[in-house]
Amino acid sequence: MSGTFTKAMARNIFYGGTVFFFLLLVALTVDTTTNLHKSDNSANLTPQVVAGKHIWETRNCIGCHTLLGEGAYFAPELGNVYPRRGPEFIKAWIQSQPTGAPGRRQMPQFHLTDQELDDLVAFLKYTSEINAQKWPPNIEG
Amino acid sequence: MARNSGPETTARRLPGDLAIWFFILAELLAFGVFFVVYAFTRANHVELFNAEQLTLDRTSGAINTVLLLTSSFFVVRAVQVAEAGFSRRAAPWLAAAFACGAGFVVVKIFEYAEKIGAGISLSSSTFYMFYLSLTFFHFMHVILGLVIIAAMWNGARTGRYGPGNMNGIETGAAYWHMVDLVWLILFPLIYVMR
Amino acid sequence: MKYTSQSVALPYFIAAIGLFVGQIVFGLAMGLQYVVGDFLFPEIPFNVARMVHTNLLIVWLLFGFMGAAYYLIPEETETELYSPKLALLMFWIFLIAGAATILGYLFVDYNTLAEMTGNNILATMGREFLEQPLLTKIGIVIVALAFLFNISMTMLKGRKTVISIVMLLGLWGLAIFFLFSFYNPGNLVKDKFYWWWVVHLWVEGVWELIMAAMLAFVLIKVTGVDREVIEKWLYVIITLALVTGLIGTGHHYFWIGTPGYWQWWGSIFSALEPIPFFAMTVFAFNMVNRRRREHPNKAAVLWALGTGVMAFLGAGVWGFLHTLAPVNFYTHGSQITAAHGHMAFYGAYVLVVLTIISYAMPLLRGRAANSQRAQVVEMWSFWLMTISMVFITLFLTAAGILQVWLQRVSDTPMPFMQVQDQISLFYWMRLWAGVVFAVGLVTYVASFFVKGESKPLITP
Amino acid sequence: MQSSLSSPRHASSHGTPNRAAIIWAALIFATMLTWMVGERGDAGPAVTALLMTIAFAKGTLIILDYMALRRAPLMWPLIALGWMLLVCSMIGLAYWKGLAA
Repeated sequence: MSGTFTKAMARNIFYGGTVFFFLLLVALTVDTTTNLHKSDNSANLTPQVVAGKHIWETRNCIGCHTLLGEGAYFAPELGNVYPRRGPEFIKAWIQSQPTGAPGRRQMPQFHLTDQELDDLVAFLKYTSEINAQKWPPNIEG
Repeated sequence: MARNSGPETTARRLPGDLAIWFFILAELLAFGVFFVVYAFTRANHVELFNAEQLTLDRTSGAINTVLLLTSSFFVVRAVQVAEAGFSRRAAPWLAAAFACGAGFVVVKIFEYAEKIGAGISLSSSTFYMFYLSLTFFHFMHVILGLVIIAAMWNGARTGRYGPGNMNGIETGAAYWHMVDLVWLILFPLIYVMR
Repeated sequence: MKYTSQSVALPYFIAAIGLFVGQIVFGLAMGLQYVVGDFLFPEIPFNVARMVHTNLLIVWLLFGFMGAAYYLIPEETETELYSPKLALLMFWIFLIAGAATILGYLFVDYNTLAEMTGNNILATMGREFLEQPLLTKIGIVIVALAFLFNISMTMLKGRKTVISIVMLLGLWGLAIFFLFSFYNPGNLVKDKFYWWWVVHLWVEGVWELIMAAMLAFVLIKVTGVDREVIEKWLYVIITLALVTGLIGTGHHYFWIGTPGYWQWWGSIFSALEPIPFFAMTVFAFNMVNRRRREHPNKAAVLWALGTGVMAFLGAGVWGFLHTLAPVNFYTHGSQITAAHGHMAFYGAYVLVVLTIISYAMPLLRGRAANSQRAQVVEMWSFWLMTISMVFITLFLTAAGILQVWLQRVSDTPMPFMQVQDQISLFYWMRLWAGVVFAVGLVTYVASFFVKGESKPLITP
Repeated sequence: MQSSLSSPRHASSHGTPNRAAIIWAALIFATMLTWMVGERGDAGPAVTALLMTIAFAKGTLIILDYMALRRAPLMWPLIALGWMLLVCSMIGLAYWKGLAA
């Protein structure tokens, strides 16, 4: 390999390139943040939805399910469970767990109150109305 | 560091530091993929792209091409002068190159201001997404290039470069020519070709 | 071992291996739950097992990184560690906090745990990989700061090599980006957006600096290639990693409510992400081929080369498979994601930690290399774990392709659970591959206890 | 630094000032050509081919002379020119595909 290859130059290019691409990421992040309200359904982000998100988190739902495709892959996608099943089915389903069917995957009983169930459903409704660029491909998630 | 010490003047030599050439290859790859993706996406939305392309200011695009080419020429002159052993005399050439690059930035800012004023953003349409993404990605390269030219200017002014020490100035020059090179495709692709 | 304070690395490495064993035990349990759904229910539901599995992975890798730093920073900077006592204290704090957290997961209801640990003051729990209680998260920050203080002070008083600088940059980045785990807005899209600033900017950003620095350190030691050469290439490789990986974050912003342009930015830049991994593989093989000495520790060389190849396959190739937005539209959140996750973590981070352990452990135990017999056992464990991981990945990929086909591509899409039943054969095969992996891990642990004539340490 | 007096052997990779100026003039002329095509609003396969050929020609001058890869080890100009050729022809292909649609 003819020509020069110095550690100092390689270092400068590393720092320059890193700063450059990090700034680019920040620039895109700024644009995303300013335009996020167009897609994030924040108009419907009520205190009840936030309370529902808290239920979602403190029951570690993400440990089995996916939400908008992120989470574990053990149980169904719930980003669109609201249009798939509707509010009453969701509440009844959560209340009737676990099924106890031998050999089948089991969901724990969380003993949620009616209020908590409503909050959780509100959160799932809000989530289903986020503009996720037409994902998932169909209602089965 | 056996730099240019051989007696044979005809030996092939990569100008500048090898490290910048890896960086340049990565950049060319990124730009190349971006260009090709643009072209194939356009093939599916020809009417949209043709219509919105007309809203771009071709003349400022052409002016910017001239500015970048001229700036590149000045950098070549700076390298030639430094190579001849006159580091300090390279400084004005680099200053001129910087001025042209800064001119590019100014023209581009006017162009962006006009588009943003018209309410156009990355999310307006596929065409504007590409127009803004590609030109902004390139725009940031111009800014980085200007920082590098300023550093080279400082080096030249303090007499750092000469036939025995061309690595810094050649490395910066190679990067700047790359910024020019991708614009040579970007301009006809996004502003002109229909 | 050239500096006595390097010996603080020893407990870190032992803890790492111990937690690794725990991680695999829970991995096997989950593998079984995939096919025998009510296994261990309701004592250890899947979500608890998974949380333990992934959190143990993160914690033992962090133990590995810290141990690696305590081992290589004194040697690189040519000075004793600033405070070995602080390092040992942090070891115990981190181990006890980590163990308490895992026990909390296992024996306390997650909601109760959240209430007990201040989640109502600042809600940070219940997000994938960041399930740790607030107290644990704060503990991690404190341990990380004390660790970074210790390492940075060591470096300030010693020689500043490229390897130590890159290692330190990576570790500082790790600590800084972890701070985003404290940001959990009610807006789910924002939550997810910045969640990736921890997860992606860790594993496809700053962790790659740590990994490259660790690999470069071992390569210098086992090949004897000139430091200048290795350090220049180190810079080039990490430049490529960050140039592609930073904007590559966009491949997580396709379907979570973020603007559509991320599909383009994310696809284009993450499509280039295999390049640094490929460069790392070429680099590792190149350096070994140009070696100037025959290091007695053959096993360490094998782990190092394995890191290059498996990181390229797992992170590079399997990442590329589903990184383009039109493909990811169908594969997002399927078993293909799981396949990629397994091989990428194993190839890049598990192997690099095992590489440094393989190199440093004999030295910490007062010998240049283990006995021939011990090394043979260790190399067997490499092949058992690596090959079984390849099969785990292949079976999950097959499961994923079938899942995507039945549930998402087909004109008559099937419900999730029905599809899971259809692909259970692949889950069974994955489980058996996992059993082989566990056998490999037992072999690995056993290799530390194999007797035989070890190579004596010759102090230069 | 002193040694530089006694070593005028530095292989000049960067041509002469005149050559650089002539190339600059050619590049500007080519840019004007592209701009004129745009102002006239010409379109079609021939125009696409013309514009991509102009871009390729300009790129070649930059790569070989300004970047000074003409005197670099053969691999480098080949990679750069290969990139240019590949990108220009892929773009041409995509435009041709756009015509058919």
